[in-house]
Amino acid sequence: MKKIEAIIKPFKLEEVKDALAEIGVTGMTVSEVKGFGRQKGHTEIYRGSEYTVDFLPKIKIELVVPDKTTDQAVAAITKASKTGKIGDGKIFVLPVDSAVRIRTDETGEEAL
Amino acid sequence: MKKIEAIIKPFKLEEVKDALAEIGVTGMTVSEVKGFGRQKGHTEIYRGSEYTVDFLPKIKIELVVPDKTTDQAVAAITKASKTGKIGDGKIFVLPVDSAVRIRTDETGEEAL
Amino acid sequence: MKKIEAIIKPFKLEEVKDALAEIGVTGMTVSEVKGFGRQKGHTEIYRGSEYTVDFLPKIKIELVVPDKTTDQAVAAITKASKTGKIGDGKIFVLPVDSAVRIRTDETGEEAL
Amino acid sequence: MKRLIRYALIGAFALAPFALQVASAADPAAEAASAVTAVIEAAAPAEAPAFTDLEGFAGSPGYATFTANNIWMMLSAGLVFIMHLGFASVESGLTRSKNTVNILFKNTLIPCIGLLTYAICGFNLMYPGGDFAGKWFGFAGFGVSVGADPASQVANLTSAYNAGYTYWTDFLFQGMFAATAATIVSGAVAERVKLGTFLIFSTIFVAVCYPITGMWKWGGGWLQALDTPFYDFAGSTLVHSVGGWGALAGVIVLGPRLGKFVGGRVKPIPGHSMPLAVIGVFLLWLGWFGFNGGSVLSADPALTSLTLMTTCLAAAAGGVGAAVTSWILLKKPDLSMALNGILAGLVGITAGADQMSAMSASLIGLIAGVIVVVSVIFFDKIKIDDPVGAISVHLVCGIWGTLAVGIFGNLAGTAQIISQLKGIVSIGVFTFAFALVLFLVLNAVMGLRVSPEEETEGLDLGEHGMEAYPDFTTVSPH
Amino acid sequence: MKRLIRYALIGAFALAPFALQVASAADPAAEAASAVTAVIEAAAPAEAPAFTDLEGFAGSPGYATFTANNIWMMLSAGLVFIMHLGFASVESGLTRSKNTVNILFKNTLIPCIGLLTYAICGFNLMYPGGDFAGKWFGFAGFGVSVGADPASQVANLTSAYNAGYTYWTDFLFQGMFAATAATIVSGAVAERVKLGTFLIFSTIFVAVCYPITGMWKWGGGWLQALDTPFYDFAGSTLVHSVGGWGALAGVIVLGPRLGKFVGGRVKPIPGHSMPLAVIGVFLLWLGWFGFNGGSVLSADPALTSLTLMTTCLAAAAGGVGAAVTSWILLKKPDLSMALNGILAGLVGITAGADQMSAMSASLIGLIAGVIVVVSVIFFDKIKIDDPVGAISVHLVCGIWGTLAVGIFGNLAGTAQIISQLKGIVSIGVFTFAFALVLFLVLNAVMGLRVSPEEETEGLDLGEHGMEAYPDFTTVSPH
Amino acid sequence: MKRLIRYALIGAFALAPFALQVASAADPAAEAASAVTAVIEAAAPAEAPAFTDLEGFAGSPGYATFTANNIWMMLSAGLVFIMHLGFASVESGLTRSKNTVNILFKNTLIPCIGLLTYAICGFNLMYPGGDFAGKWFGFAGFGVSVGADPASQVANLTSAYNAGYTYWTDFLFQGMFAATAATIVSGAVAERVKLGTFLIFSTIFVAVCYPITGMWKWGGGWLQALDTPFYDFAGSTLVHSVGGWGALAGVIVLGPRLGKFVGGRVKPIPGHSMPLAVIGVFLLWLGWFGFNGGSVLSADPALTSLTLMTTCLAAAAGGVGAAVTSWILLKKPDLSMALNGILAGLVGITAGADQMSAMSASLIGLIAGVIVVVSVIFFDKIKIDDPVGAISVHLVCGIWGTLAVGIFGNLAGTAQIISQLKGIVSIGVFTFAFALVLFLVLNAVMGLRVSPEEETEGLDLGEHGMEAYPDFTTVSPH
Ligand SMILES: Nc1ncnc2c1ncn2[C@@H]1O[C@H](COP(=O)(O)OP(=O)(O)O)[C@@H](O)[C@H]1O
Ligand SMILES: Nc1ncnc2c1ncn2[C@@H]1O[C@H](COP(=O)(O)OP(=O)(O)O)[C@@H](O)[C@H]1O
Ligand SMILES: Nc1ncnc2c1ncn2[C@@H]1O[C@H](COP(=O)(O)OP(=O)(O)O)[C@@H](O)[C@H]1O
Repeated sequence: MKKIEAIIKPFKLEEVKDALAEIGVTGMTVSEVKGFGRQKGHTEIYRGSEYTVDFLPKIKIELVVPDKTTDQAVAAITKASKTGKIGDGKIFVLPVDSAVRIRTDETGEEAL
Repeated sequence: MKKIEAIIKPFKLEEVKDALAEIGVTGMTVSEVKGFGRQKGHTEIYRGSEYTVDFLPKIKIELVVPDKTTDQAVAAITKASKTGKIGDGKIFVLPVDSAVRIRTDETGEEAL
Repeated sequence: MKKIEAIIKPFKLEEVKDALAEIGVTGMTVSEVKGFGRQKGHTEIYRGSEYTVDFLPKIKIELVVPDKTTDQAVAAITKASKTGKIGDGKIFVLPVDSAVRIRTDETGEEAL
Repeated sequence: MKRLIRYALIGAFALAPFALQVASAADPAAEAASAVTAVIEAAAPAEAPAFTDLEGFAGSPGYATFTANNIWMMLSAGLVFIMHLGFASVESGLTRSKNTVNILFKNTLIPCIGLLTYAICGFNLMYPGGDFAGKWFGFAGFGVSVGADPASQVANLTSAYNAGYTYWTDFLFQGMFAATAATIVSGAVAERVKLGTFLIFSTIFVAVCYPITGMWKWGGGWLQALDTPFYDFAGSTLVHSVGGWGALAGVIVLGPRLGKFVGGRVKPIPGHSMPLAVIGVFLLWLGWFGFNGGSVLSADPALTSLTLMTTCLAAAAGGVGAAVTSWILLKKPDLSMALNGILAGLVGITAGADQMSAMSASLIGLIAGVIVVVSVIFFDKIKIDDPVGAISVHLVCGIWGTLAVGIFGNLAGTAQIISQLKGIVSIGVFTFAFALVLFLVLNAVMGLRVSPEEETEGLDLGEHGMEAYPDFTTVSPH
Repeated sequence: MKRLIRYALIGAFALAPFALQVASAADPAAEAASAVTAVIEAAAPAEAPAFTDLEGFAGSPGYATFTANNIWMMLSAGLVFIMHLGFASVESGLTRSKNTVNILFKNTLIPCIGLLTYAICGFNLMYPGGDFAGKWFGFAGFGVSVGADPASQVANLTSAYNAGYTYWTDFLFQGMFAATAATIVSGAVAERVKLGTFLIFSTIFVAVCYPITGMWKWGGGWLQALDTPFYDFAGSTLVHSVGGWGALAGVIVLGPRLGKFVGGRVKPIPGHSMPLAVIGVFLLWLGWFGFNGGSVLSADPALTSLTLMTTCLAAAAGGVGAAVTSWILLKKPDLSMALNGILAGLVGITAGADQMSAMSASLIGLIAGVIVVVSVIFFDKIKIDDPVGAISVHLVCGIWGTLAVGIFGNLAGTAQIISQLKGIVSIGVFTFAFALVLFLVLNAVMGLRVSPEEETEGLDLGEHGMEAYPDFTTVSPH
Repeated sequence: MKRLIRYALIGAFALAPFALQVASAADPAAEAASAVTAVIEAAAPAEAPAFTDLEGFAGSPGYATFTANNIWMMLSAGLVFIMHLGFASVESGLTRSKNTVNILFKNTLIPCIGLLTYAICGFNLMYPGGDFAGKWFGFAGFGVSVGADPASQVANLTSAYNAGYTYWTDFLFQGMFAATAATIVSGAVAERVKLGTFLIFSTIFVAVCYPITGMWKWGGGWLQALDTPFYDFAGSTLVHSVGGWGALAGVIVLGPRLGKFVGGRVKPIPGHSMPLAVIGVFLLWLGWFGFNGGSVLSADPALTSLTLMTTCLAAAAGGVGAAVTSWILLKKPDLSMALNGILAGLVGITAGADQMSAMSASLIGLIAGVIVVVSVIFFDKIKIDDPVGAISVHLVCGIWGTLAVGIFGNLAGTAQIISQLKGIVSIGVFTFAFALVLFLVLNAVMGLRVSPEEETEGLDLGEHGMEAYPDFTTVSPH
């Protein structure tokens, strides 16, 4: 099993979710994060003073998939979330030792 | 060392925390996430139009534990967070290379 | 490649970001989390009853770095985020299998 | 099926005005004139030339004073109206964000329902007219109207009706008042009561229960006819305690919110927005300018200005009293207690606002501020779960304020204390019994409390399928 | 360059009062007195002793009544003023947090711009004076002033000007009114309209378009001169429909928000704060005490109290009507619909608030409450994207309320219905055409809609570089 | 021990009314009647039949006018009261969510404390009566009372006291005013000042400092007795600058918030809720209807309507002025600046609101709007950290408005400018010195600033152990 962590632009979430659903991914966990990277933040002004907001809103998607689905899932996310403009984000793949479905005590790929 | 990531139902947090404390876990990090899975979202209505909220609020607990405690911790979480109803969540275990306690520069299992 | 996860005190974020930028880290992802650890929560009172808030606000920084930069990055974070007082937080290092830059389809260390 | 009944019931109130019969031209409310009429009457001297139409009245010497009086009373109606926004804000501010839509919905509909039912029957139950003087019950027929012919319009729209206001102003002012009693209940039963059931309760409560006891005193009923008449200037008992008794009955039938009392310990459930709570309390204080100031029933300069002064000093002293008490008892100054203290001071002064000196008013308010803190803690101790402190503020301080009329000010004395106790007890027993039976019946028929799942998830999703703050990340349910 | 023009234009309005010419002492607004003047005139009897200076007037018998009337009208101006906060709250509550600063900015500046332009030209366009009676257009010159000499001050600051108020009170009350029409537009075009362009639209709309059609009726123009005069007591058509037509034109030119209609389906975009929406609606209701109550143009006790009663019953019935309708149609009671229902009831009663019985008022409100729910769903169906329901509330229910004058109450009758239709259609055609052309021209010259990137990211960052809630974690843009 | 003293002090104010001595029946405030009394007096003609009791007065010809006047003044008191909610909203909106409970607590308690201290001594320090005419200081004894016998009640509760209001109305209106000065300070010292210390400062400031300088002008003191009397209609200097000087002293002693000036650069600390700030500013504008309108001290139609017109045009022009200035200087239109601009216009017109034409009022407001933007930027440059812009709005524009009386309008002239400068400087020196010494003493005795840890974590947790928004996920402290 692998854990895929994708940092994407927020308005791409729906498309990515649909793309993953299409290839049979049935579960994922999403959170709001702030990203710092090549895409520069924007300048805001408040009461006469400028300041830079370095951290931009991003969405992090985490999903654990069977080894064999990994590449397909990464490809699906890449395709669905690409705009070609700076700040599109990253996908990281991490090894997973084990998984449990709390409701049933199933473990391993059964649990996903 | 292993990293345990548990996605649970929000109102189970207190119980899980207590269960982990009981087996001697002294630290953990918690965040609010949205989950997509077999448990279907609910339908909301706003001004005459329905829409489905696919993502349900969940809590993610992250904790790094010594290898030998891993199974015990996973078991404790499973037990405390189970309701038996769909959407109870998942536990994933990931390998960890190293850990540092910032305050003391301690590393390895000392740092946990 | 390694993934570094650092849990730090919120007001240290700026300094850690600058320290990482100095050693050439160009990307990272940040989120708000709640920490439970040796540092005890505070007691709040509401309408005559006390209650303990166990979970304290922390910031989680996630960054994926090339193997060779890992130690340097961990050291930079440790230095910048240390106050010496309880609750300074932890740094965990996890193995990463692969990385993709969504915009360009670059993979591996190129993608960071 | 149940749902259908619910619609039918709610719909009925909106449609009922069709069925209104023209109320008799006889003035049902004029008899309610309080002890303060001497001065007012002087302002519209008996020897005023009779007038036969509105134009004639407009040319008469008393017209200017009457116009001024009526302005004051219309504005008082507007000020009491804004108290409903105050209640909506306080109650939603002091509860959790997952129940906010639900609370706002209740507090939005209650004044709507309250006004409509008051038009249908409440007004004529509460002010049935002189025929029912000294009685326990009276009714002047359904509907509100000034009549079509000039004579009845003169009777109802000039100082012939009342020195202080027209029939319509009277209705509006009293109607805005009425709904406040039901709103008080809503805060106490918040975060667990079923919406439909609660709306039916409120409708019956405001349409029937509140006007009946209101009639006992303000409608010229038996409490007014006591040798030493029961005194309740603007409703410490008639409005606030009535709401408070309803709240108490509701909380007893409902039980506490999940997670409030765990393992014998009180677990506070903090409200989700202190700014909302503050907005609410200030609006309530402002509204009290009309609640008490309008209860003079004219713009009489001496009495209205006295009343506003006592009202504001009592509020201020209540705020300081509660802040200091909470600071001492709880080590830290609790904002929600200071806010409750202001309301406590206001409720406390309400029964005797026109009878007190600056000194007495401050003292009544100060004591109310202390009482409310102790009371909130006490009700938590005995496991009565009242999310916003409505019972402490409105019931307990309503009783305190009613008693205070016998202790301080112009009316102080043993006979008065006894009359005050008669009023407190009789109205308390009637209202509490009425509310309790009604809650129990509704509980049996259609259920009063939402399911534990819905309560955990929040009533906003369960009852409305909406979120109050869909853009914001909220923390997990406590 | 474009930017420069924008500054120049906006700046001009603030500076223009320098260029004001003294308005003729002749009373431009007095002629606008409505059908209700009989009673008012009686209050200031014709045989009142002439006075030559303000002191003389202060000693005259009519002074007290005039003072009371003027108090009522000044307070009405204040109540209409607070409607602007109501609009700001409703509109920001029913839209997303990423556009909140933008909406608040618009709603803050519109009353400012509205008042200033009304001083410069609006007032004198709307009330050009008796010379233009029965006409389609008139203008009494730039600026507002009572003149420097005692005679013109007596003419303008006493009952010689109007039985109900001074020249300044008149200006202020009407000026507060004027800006509401522009504010109505702002809600409908929210979340995608360019700030600068919209402010220019609003300025021209409130300075020119609104006063012209206002003059047709209230300024003594041709609609007032019909055999059966068009009747619009407080502006169901003259204010609300006018705003609604502007809103409709704007929405048509702009198109829907990104993500609202996807693949032929309606995707709701929930507002970000229900408490804000509730605060707004209650403040609007309160403001309507002045909007309708002040439209009596004096404190006449019979008429003002009648008006407030009909206003409040219609609001209450509108709220109940919309709540029940949404409960039945949509299975769950929708708070935002109940809120729209209250506003619908208020808009609906506005045209005939002084002509209805309690029963008719309740019915008009109830029907408005039903209409507004159906209308909101209908506009979504035809892909007119109106984030806050402004078109349904103000245009549709404005039309309904105007028609209702011919159906219910004292004026009901076929001739009246025909006159009402004349008013509705003529004002509708003029306003819609004016607004459409203006929006199209502005669109061509400086662009009306922000870029899709800006719309996605939010107008707060794009137009202002600010966030409304920088401390809070907000969920990702929908 | 310290804590004990704190309780004792705060408690004392609530209890002190017990120790009130009956104020002399001599009218302490009537002498404060401003230059505008000619007209008012005419309204209550000298030949009015003498009356010996309240009933007699109610039958007298002047009763209607007096009643109307008193209504206006009571409502003005209510409007000034709601300014406290305005301040609470603006101040909490423009600061961070971690300090919101603290700010709300201060702004809730200040009007409470202010009213009580004004009853105890403030009123009688500010209006000590004719014996102290032309003096620098006077005191009419502790407590407020109208006396028990009919004669003193007639003296205090009829037009014998003042043509515009009763003694109680006078006290209430002035008491509501008083607390605003202390509230102004609270915004500037927000987010770092210790609660207990600040409350003690406020209490002394409002009980002693504000009434003393107030007496110099409104109490008939030396500034009123100048050959060309200092003119400050409603308190650009007496209220707003006084608050502003206190704020400046506080900020100097406290120093800037952590993180505001880092490495020589200004780091903005955005406020947490723009809707709250907007609600606050609109409520303040509304409140100014009473603040300025009530300062006419009667409902005189000419003067009150003139005053409201100038007030609203100045506010509107201030909003436009600041919006345009910020748009030009900062490239983007800054909502918080537009809001400050409205307040700046209001503060600016306050000193001469009854002396200006529409044109002058607009210009005064417009200039105030420009000034406030420049001033905010300037104070940031010189490292005076004022989170809400209180010093720029109230002190700087208070000075501007006071000077403007000598430049524009009926009183313009060199002699007037000199008198205005005398007032500005004398009151400024006294107030600044008083506040500075008081802050320094309190700093030495009990500490003025919270610890850096508490400041970082937020004063809500540190001072109150509460959170303002416990349900919401907030971003990390800046
Ligand atoms: N090394 C990294 N580790 C973790 N997250 C990263 C890293 N680099 C970038 N990110 C995340 O990806 C987002 C996009 O990266 P950025 O460099 O701005 O653009 P791009 O993806 O086009 O290269 C960042 O906002 C950040 O959240
Ligand atoms: N493959 C996955 N990877 C990451 N998170 C998952 C995955 N599957 C499920 N989850 C998380 O677990 C939660 C519960 O899963 P769900 O399928 O709804 O029910 P159950 O746990 O009973 O099987 C989801 O809401 C989601 O947050
Ligand atoms: N075993 C753990 N796994 C994950 N997070 C941890 C663990 N232990 C501590 N943390 C995180 O680190 C934070 C600080 O830890 P704590 O024990 O309070 O102080 P210290 O870092 O000084 O030892 C905690 O609030 C929690 O977020």
